[in-house]
Amino acid sequence: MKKLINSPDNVVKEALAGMAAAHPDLLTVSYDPDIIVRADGPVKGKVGIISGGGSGHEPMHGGFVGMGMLDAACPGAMFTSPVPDQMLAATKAVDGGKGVLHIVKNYTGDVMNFEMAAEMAAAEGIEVAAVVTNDDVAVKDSLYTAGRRGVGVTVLLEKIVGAAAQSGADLAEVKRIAEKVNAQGRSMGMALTSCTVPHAGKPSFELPDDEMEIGVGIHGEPGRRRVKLASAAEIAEMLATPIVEDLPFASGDHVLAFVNGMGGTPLIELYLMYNELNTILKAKGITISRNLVGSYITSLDMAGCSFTLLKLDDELTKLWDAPVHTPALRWGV
Amino acid sequence: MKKLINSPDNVVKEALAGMAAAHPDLLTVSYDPDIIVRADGPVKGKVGIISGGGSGHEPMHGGFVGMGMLDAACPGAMFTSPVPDQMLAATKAVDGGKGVLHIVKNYTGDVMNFEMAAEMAAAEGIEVAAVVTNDDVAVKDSLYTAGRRGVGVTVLLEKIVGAAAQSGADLAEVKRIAEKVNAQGRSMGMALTSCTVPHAGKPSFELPDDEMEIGVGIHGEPGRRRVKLASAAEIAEMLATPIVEDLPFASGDHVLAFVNGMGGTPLIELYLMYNELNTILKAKGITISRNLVGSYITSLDMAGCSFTLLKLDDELTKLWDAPVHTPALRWGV
Amino acid sequence: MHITAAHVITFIERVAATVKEQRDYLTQLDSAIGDSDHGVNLDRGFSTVITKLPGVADKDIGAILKTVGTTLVSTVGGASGPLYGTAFLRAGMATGDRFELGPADLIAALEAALEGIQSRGKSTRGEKTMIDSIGPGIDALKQANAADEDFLSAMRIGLAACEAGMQATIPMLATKGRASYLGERSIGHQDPGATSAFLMAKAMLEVAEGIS
Amino acid sequence: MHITAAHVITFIERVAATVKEQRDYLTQLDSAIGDSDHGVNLDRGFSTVITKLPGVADKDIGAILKTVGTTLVSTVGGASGPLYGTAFLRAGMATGDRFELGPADLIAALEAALEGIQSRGKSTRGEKTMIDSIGPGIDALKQANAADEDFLSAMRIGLAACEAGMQATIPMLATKGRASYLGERSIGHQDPGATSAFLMAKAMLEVAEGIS
Ligand SMILES: Nc1ncnc2c1ncn2[C@@H]1O[C@H](COP(=O)(O)OP(=O)(O)O)[C@@H](O)[C@H]1O
Ligand SMILES: Nc1ncnc2c1ncn2[C@@H]1O[C@H](COP(=O)(O)OP(=O)(O)O)[C@@H](O)[C@H]1O
Ligand SMILES: [Mg+2]
Ligand SMILES: [Mg+2]
Ligand SMILES: [Mg+2]
Ligand SMILES: [Mg+2]
Repeated sequence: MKKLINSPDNVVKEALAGMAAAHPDLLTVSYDPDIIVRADGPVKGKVGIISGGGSGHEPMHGGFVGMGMLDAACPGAMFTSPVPDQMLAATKAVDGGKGVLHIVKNYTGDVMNFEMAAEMAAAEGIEVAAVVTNDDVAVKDSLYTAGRRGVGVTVLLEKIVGAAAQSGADLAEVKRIAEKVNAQGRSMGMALTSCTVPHAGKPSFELPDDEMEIGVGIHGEPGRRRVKLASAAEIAEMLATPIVEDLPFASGDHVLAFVNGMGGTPLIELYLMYNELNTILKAKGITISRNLVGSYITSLDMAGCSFTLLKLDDELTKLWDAPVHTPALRWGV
Repeated sequence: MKKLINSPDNVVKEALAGMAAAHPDLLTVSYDPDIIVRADGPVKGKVGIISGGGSGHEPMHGGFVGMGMLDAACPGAMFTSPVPDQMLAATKAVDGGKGVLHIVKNYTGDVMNFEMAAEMAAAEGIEVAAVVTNDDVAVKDSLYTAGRRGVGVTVLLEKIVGAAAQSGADLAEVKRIAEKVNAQGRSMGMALTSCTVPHAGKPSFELPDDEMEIGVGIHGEPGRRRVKLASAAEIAEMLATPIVEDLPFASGDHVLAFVNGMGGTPLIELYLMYNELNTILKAKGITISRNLVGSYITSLDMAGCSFTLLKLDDELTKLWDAPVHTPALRWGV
Repeated sequence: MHITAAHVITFIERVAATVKEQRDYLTQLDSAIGDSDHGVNLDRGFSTVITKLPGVADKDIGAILKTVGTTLVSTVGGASGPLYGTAFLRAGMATGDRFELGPADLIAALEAALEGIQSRGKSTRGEKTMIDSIGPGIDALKQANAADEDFLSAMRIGLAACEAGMQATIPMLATKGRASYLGERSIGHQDPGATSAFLMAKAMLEVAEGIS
Repeated sequence: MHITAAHVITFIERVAATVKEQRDYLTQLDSAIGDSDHGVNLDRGFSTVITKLPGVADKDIGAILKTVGTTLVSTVGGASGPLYGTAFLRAGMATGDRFELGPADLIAALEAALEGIQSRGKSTRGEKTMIDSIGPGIDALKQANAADEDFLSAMRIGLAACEAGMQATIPMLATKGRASYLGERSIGHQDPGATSAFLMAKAMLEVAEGIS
């Protein structure tokens, strides 16, 4: 295992210390329970927005703490949902008197831990609402299963909902917008290589030199199927088609297209994939009116990418364009 | 070789098409010769700033085209200096009547190609000045060698000099500031893995599982020495000490600390390394007053990192803080 | 059989030791159909539990189990944290302030634990989760106990059923938890949670064998 | 020996073919002490040169060589682009508007090329670059020619010296070009540029052998 770390046990805390040292103007970090809180929070009279999940997906979520996005993030152990103590501490820390929204990705662990935290927060008199993202079309959806994973839409949702809260929307309104983003967004990912979890010390799965995984999540779990390596154009097709067909996205739609790197993918390849996606959507009459290209929701050192499409209307576009000031996303300020 | 590409021959052009499609508000791309030009350029009465180098180092340089940074970038073939036709076309495209600065990294190829372009531009009556960055302390400097490589300082220099030009400085003043940045900055890098150049199809060097390269550049060339894998703290020491001793940086200095990923390094490791660097500098009485953490000058899919320290004074700090609006760096706007 | 608070503490210590010993094995099972952390998660939790035990050494069994439960909730994370945490919490609520448990009390505590897992995890048997080893284990234990077997042999029968349940997860298609994302590809692998639950049941039998 | 414009074109075509054939070998040499692109760079350049040759088929030798030079400058990039580009440009300037070259003209053109490389690259012999094969090759050719050898055998002697010079780069410590960044670690590897220069010299001899 080749990593810039001291010991698997300390990766999360030491990286948190690095974030705290690098961004004192934007955020503060508390330990045990570990939370990353907006430096100028809690913002009085604003709905607090928190999110969280396992570590290893950086910059998500800690890199999205700041004005116009998250008020706090709860980083769990590597690829492990945080514990309720973290969400409770974060909820209390960001409560500005107008309630708190929990942004939860649909993983059994995340959902249960956030649920327990919400019960505890309610017991302490804080109004909490939750949105669960489940945008991964690689997973078949059903009432009788754990359902779809929350992936790329989470990043877009945190930005858009953060803007709504910043503009003064109340908890019900923030929750409505959150659910709308989740309903209008779809994602799918693929991996060229496995990632290596520090504690495991070796790749999560073995992938021959001429094969790739289609339909992976962000935790080094194998995907839906293993296929022969293909060209960028073919891979783009394998990701875009299921996304477009699922919502479905239709000719005339305006979308935000998000091409995401998995952590070990060079930016030049992401722009090349964006070019392929752009070509595919153009042919379908779908217009990309906003985009995001980069590694924002990652899976440690995995090489690969994911596509996310979010159907835009005026409301969502305006919220996307609103100023944001976090370590990983910044504009308008 | 596992890459999101269609064919090694088309990587650069297709990624350029992706950049053009993703950032029409910021830049336009012309082909043959390939150049990336600021969308609202040439800016009348402003010194034009251009840079360039081989592709494979994204976001450098194309990702730095925009308000407050570069007016144009010349992307060469993969890891190959661009040709004079590109620099000449870029120089003409950005000439706003106050002359053009060429930012050149000190590689034999880059230097010679930029020299030829400058001769051609002069023949066409455009005033050109050049700055050559050579900040890599891993390379021994001497009058009788090719000298040191230009690496991380190039990114900081492009931002700072871009701000100076944006604020109306003339060519001589812009050149003075460029030389000051280069004189006050030092870098050193390391690699955990080799990168794979698409045309070569296999890693540029073989590195056993328990070894790493110290003192690498950004072209997949082997480093100065190969040593056993070490902890993040030890690696930070191996990079920081030669940098600090070289300038030298001294107690009481204020610096901009830049922790850079090589392209295949997850962000969580970069923050962990930033934490180590912060600890080392604190112990030496050196204050980090600005920082940049991320993958900005990369070497395709190489895993590893580099440190760059730039000694700051009020002039450089103000220029660093000035607004910038490019695909890869944006603030204040 | 009389199970004292001291026996419960011995049981917890043995679970913690087993989890540490089997950490990499559990993590490896999780890497096939999950995210390579199950052993690491449980080890982090039970290592902390161990540090809490001295503080409850003189407390009733309910207090001990509830401390284990809240500690697991606060330190394990992932899916198994809330699930095992809830299990120990509910078992603690079922035993209440008693300092000694008989067979019926133990069975009641185990049933409360299982119910807790099911309501927290919204899962039923056959979905390739920890309840696929726990459920059959408790069933068999109850049945054997009702058939008037010696309680220790009833526990042995329960453990065998638990193990069989664990192995039965191999051909199952996962519909709950992280393995469900793999669809058909989840088939052919033993569920990590069903395995850790079996290891805990085994520790329980070993402690019981020391009592009689 | 009379070298015509047609011979020069044949030479360029042969160089282009050799470079394509040896592309991966040159790139591999460059991966040991450089950045894995030398063969790719030259192949890109000479492939473009080939498309330009029909346009100068009826031109004088100077025009042909200058077209090769400017095309290389415009397409190769890296260090070798300006260096080989300048070399062909200078050779073209030396031959001027002639349609035929004798031995002395060829030697003058080669010397002009070498001078161009040295002034553009600010390099001297012994620095582990292309001039370490080109320089000795030209020296030996001149010496043999002055000793009144048959020009074709003089060229053979020159090529042997060029090859020896190429091999002599192996133990050298690089002080110019990208290999210089490696310091001591540059020792033990053959310089890619010295190798491509030898391949061009070999192509030149082969064409000459076809003339006599
Ligand atoms: N809904 C559920 N009900 C019961 N058990 C579950 C459920 N979801 C997951 N599990 C159990 O949890 C185990 C995984 O635990 P762990 O790896 O620690 O958490 P995570 O899946 O969040 O990484 C699975 O092997 C399974 O036995
Ligand atoms: N200053 C120089 N003078 C002469 N030849 C040089 C010089 N620098 C580099 N070279 C030659 O160029 C070759 C490398 O060419 P190439 O790989 O195409 O360019 P780059 O080094 O820019 O990648 C080296 O092997 C060497 O022979
Ligand atoms: Mg997990
Ligand atoms: Mg090169
Ligand atoms: Mg797991
Ligand atoms: Mg090279």
